[in-house]
Amino acid sequence: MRKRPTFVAVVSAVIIALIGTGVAVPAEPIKLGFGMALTGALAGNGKAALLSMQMWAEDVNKKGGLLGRRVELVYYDDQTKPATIPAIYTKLLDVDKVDLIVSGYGTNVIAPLIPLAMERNLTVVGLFGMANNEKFNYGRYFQIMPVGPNPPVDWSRGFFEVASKQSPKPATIAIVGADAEYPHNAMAGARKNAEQYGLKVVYDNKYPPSTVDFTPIVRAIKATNPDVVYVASYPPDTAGMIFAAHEVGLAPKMFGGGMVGLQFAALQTKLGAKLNGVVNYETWVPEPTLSFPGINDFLKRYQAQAAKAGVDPLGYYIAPFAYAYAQVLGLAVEGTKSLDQKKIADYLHGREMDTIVGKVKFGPNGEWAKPRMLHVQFQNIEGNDLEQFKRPGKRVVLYPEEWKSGTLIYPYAKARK
Amino acid sequence: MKKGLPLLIAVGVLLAALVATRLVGNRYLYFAGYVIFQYVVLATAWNILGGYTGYVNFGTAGFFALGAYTATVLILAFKAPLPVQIVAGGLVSAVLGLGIGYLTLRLRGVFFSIATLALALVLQTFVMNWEYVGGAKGVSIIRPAAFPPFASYVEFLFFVMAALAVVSAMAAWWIENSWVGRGLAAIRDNEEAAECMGVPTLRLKLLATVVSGCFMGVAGAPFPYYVTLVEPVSAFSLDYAVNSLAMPMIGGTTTWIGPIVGAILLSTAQQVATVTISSELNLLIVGIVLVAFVLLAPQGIVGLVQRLAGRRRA
Amino acid sequence: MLSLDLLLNAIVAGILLGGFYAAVSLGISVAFGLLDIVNIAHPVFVVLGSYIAYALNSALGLDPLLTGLLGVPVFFALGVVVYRLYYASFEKTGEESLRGLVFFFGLLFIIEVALLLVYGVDYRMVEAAYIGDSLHIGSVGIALRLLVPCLVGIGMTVALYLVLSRTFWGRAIMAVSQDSQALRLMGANPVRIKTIAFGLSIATASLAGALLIVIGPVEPSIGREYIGRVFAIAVLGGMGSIGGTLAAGLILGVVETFTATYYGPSWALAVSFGILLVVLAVRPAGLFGR
Amino acid sequence: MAASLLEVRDVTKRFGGFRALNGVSLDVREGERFGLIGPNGSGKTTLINCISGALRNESGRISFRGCDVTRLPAHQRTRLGIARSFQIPKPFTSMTVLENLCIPLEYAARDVARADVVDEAMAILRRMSLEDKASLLPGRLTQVDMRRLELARAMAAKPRLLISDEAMAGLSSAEVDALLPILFALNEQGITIIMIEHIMRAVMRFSERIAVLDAGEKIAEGPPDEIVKNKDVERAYLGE
Repeated sequence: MRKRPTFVAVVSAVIIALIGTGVAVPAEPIKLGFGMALTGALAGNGKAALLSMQMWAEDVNKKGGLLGRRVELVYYDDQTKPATIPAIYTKLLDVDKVDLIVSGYGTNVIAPLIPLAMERNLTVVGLFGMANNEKFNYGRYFQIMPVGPNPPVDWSRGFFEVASKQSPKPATIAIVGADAEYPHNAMAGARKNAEQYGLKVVYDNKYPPSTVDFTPIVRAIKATNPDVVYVASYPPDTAGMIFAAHEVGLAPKMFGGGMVGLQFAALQTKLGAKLNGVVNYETWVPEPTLSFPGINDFLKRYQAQAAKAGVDPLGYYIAPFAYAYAQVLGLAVEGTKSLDQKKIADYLHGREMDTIVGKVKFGPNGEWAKPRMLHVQFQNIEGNDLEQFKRPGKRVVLYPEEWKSGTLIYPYAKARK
Repeated sequence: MKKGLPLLIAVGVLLAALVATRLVGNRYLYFAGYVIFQYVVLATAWNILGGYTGYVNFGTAGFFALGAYTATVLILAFKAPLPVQIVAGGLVSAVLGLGIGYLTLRLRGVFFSIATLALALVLQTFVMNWEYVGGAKGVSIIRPAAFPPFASYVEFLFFVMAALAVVSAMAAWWIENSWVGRGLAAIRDNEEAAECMGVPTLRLKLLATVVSGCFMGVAGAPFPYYVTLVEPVSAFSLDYAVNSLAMPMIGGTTTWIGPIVGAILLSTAQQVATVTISSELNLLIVGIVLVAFVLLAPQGIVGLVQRLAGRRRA
Repeated sequence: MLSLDLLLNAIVAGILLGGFYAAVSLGISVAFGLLDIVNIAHPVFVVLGSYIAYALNSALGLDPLLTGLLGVPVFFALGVVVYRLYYASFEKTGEESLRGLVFFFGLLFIIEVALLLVYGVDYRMVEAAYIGDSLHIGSVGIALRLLVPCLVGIGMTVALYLVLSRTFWGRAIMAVSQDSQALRLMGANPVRIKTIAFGLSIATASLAGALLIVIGPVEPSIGREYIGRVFAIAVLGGMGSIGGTLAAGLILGVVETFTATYYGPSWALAVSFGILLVVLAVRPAGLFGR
Repeated sequence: MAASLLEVRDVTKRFGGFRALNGVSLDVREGERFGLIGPNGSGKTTLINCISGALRNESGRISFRGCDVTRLPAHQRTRLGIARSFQIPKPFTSMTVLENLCIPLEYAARDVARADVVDEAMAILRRMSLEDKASLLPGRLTQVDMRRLELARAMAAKPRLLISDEAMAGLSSAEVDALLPILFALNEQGITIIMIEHIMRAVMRFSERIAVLDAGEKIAEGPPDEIVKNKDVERAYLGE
């Protein structure tokens, strides 16, 4: 069911607000407001997230809603542009009078939302933003992405943990990434980890997102002969880097780390066997260690609708978490029997919650109390078939230990063959 | 009478904006209004060079972002107050206009356009590599709590942008109706003839580029406090280039009122579309409207209205 | 020893990239350099070519280069239509400078958003036998993914050069770019010649688009990245000089590759635009201009 | 011999490898009616462009009223008193005929007060018999009126030297006869005039002295009756 804020809805909201303040109307729905990237660079993930949230609202309403009231989603397209956020959320709060807000997808649209929430003391749950609360330290901000309490560092910790356990232990590292928001953060974290794990940085450079040919970069990296190559890239450069690595014959002991795009079917099927051996971050993969209650059912329903919605057909990376971030908010409302922002924030801070992405517990800064960023290795990929990515054993979890489902093929060249 | 009218309108708009901040409780209107006024400034600024002089600037985003980043630096370094940011943002962008104008304005207009396109990209690369302002990641700016007598800082920003819109419109009005504007129009019609008729074309073009760039920077300066996040991709967004060019085209390029009409119509339509249509159609509409206007109504809405009014009189 | 390898490889990679840049810029050299039509939408026509290659590749498994060739007549016709519209609305009335520019700007948006509506924002790639393979000559590695576009780009340059210098219509196009009034006196119709020339310029986008998607993934707004580059190359090459376009493409390719290899890739683009700005300021006729 | 108003010394102008003007020298005296002729492509318009400042000559010197103007931009030369009309009329298309005249009156004319600009423009239009077309856009003028506007606008710069670049090209002989008296009248008022013209009848009748250019070089100079008899001139026009 798609519920869009039509003109009628807006007018009726205003009318209700005018005549009905103070008088409780039992049938009035609980409104959850947010902006979401439905156009622009991150629209692919934004649309997938929206689909998940609509599924959540449907599920909740089927069970009688929250506090006996129906849940209604009120959302606008943020166009992946931070500049739209202040107007969108002010409209949601002042005109549409939403009861609860969550963020849109991505660091850059969460950043302008936090100060706005702070001005009004609202609780806000974020969807995949990196280190957003570092500067604000806002007590009512929560992040569903399972990075951990120290975001930029925890983001790539798994990669370095795995590397440090190998023998011979790698000694040098090349760090490379795109000139953009996410890679900037990821590379900063990787540098700290490299220092902590005693890896010498032999190459550290950025490239503009419009780079056409990656072979000169890969060759320059190869010339420094690093043991490990950490790449923080966006989808087109991810493909470019992987192609170039094969063409130039870059064969470090470990390769990958923070490549965006490998989480999704589009690149997985195109790159196929070239992915073998790459170690990369993930939030969820269909490995037996990660089959949390409800997730398989959710994914089945999601995948059935994915084609029609024009979103990633697998939906492992973002979809379950987009469901979960609404889910925790729902749990808090039910748990506190209230829409009071303070009570909801207190509830979210206080406990471990069961969601389709497993048990979620938030730390003091709103990030996950314990890091659960997965690092996986692509293994035994053959051809360009999509179905294989739904099976276990293709992206085995190496880290964290708790969820480990396989072992690293080391060095990279051995897995690549 | 004719001289007094614009001043009267200007004072009227400012008073209305001030009264609005007293009466309207719905803060959404301030945010939406801020965006509309911001585009009034940008469209007016673009038109001083593009409409009056006939030189197409594709680099509005570069000038705008330079204003925004100048303000950002001032906030990070000195916590400078908003008026200082605006003046500084305007000055820095004006200097940029002078520089790029000096390099390319001797050539045919097209080279200037291409240079502005490249300029925005070069500037963006510099900002991306400048860690002090957060590089590619950008930097979060904390908005001051409130600015008395305004109830919230956003109301203050709204009022400031309204004032900037009025100032830029008055500047455009003055240019249009002075010897400067007549010289610029001569350049637009035929630059060679203008030069031979005694018009100091290079100096006037430079003047137009500087004023135009200055107002673009001015429009960008309050941006950090408005969004609270300054990062290169959104500060250099192509939106600013497209809109600042489309708005005068739609409104009409030869008068000061044209860009204002275009800015109000188009940015209101975009604001409404953002909260209703919510899809790529939004952008498609801008493209189609732009092409339709250039093809079918080259004088813009103002030209259409004038023609209709003229017909009635005749 | 190692640095010599790096140097050789940087030169080779730069040349490969340069050949591709030339392919993308040829259309601009014809439209802007010869006809004085500032078609800033050219890169988006190239992206359109990429999507056609993608559609035919994923549906029928056709080789992208083949679809690029097949698209040439279609794109030629498209160019003819666009020019007719442009001529009737702007050039005829002498209003091309400002409004014509804006017209192409609007066109850029329409095509881009149309692609967005049909294919979404996801990156698209093609499959072809040569993608992913590479040759090794001594210590120099050559990726076929880049070699093929480079060779095709050089081939396109040669073909276009021959067409313009050896055929009747080609010579007529060169004449029209010199002096369209004189041509009218000779009884030829400059509008017809310009229509053909503009058709030709858009036709190059079909092949260039195929090359673009061979090199890497494509999304609808990727064309914007090329607007600056193609104009830089057209101006640098000396407005309308076909050989100059190839030379300028190679220069830009080598400069970007060298910057990426030795100084840091993040400055590669800025360096090439810096060159453009300097050329505009110092020698606007371009390096190989008349 | 009266003082030279305009002195052109050894002016050379190249376009790439092509030498459009090769060491051309001229002297035009105050109050003179001077003719400049030559076959197509002989460099007449290039010379005019160099004198008016639209082009810069690579070598040689141009002085006006004793000042070296070689490096001055065109608009400053106009202010000193050099005004020109264009071979292909280049009116300001978005302005009315009257407004077209206001531009040079405002920017170039030395002693017209701002308040008098419109009166002055109307006076010039009257002299050129354009007064009833003052509020028209140039696009609606006839060919001959367009030529008149071109001259009128040059007049509005209040020049000492008026360069008329083929002001009569494409006009009927009746129309030429209507324009010539106007030029004579301007000259009566003390304005020096350089006339570039293909219509020999007009140049010969108008000019006191004529210079002939061929392939970028001056091949002859003298009173009209001498020029007519000059063998080099004949050869240049008729070929070998």
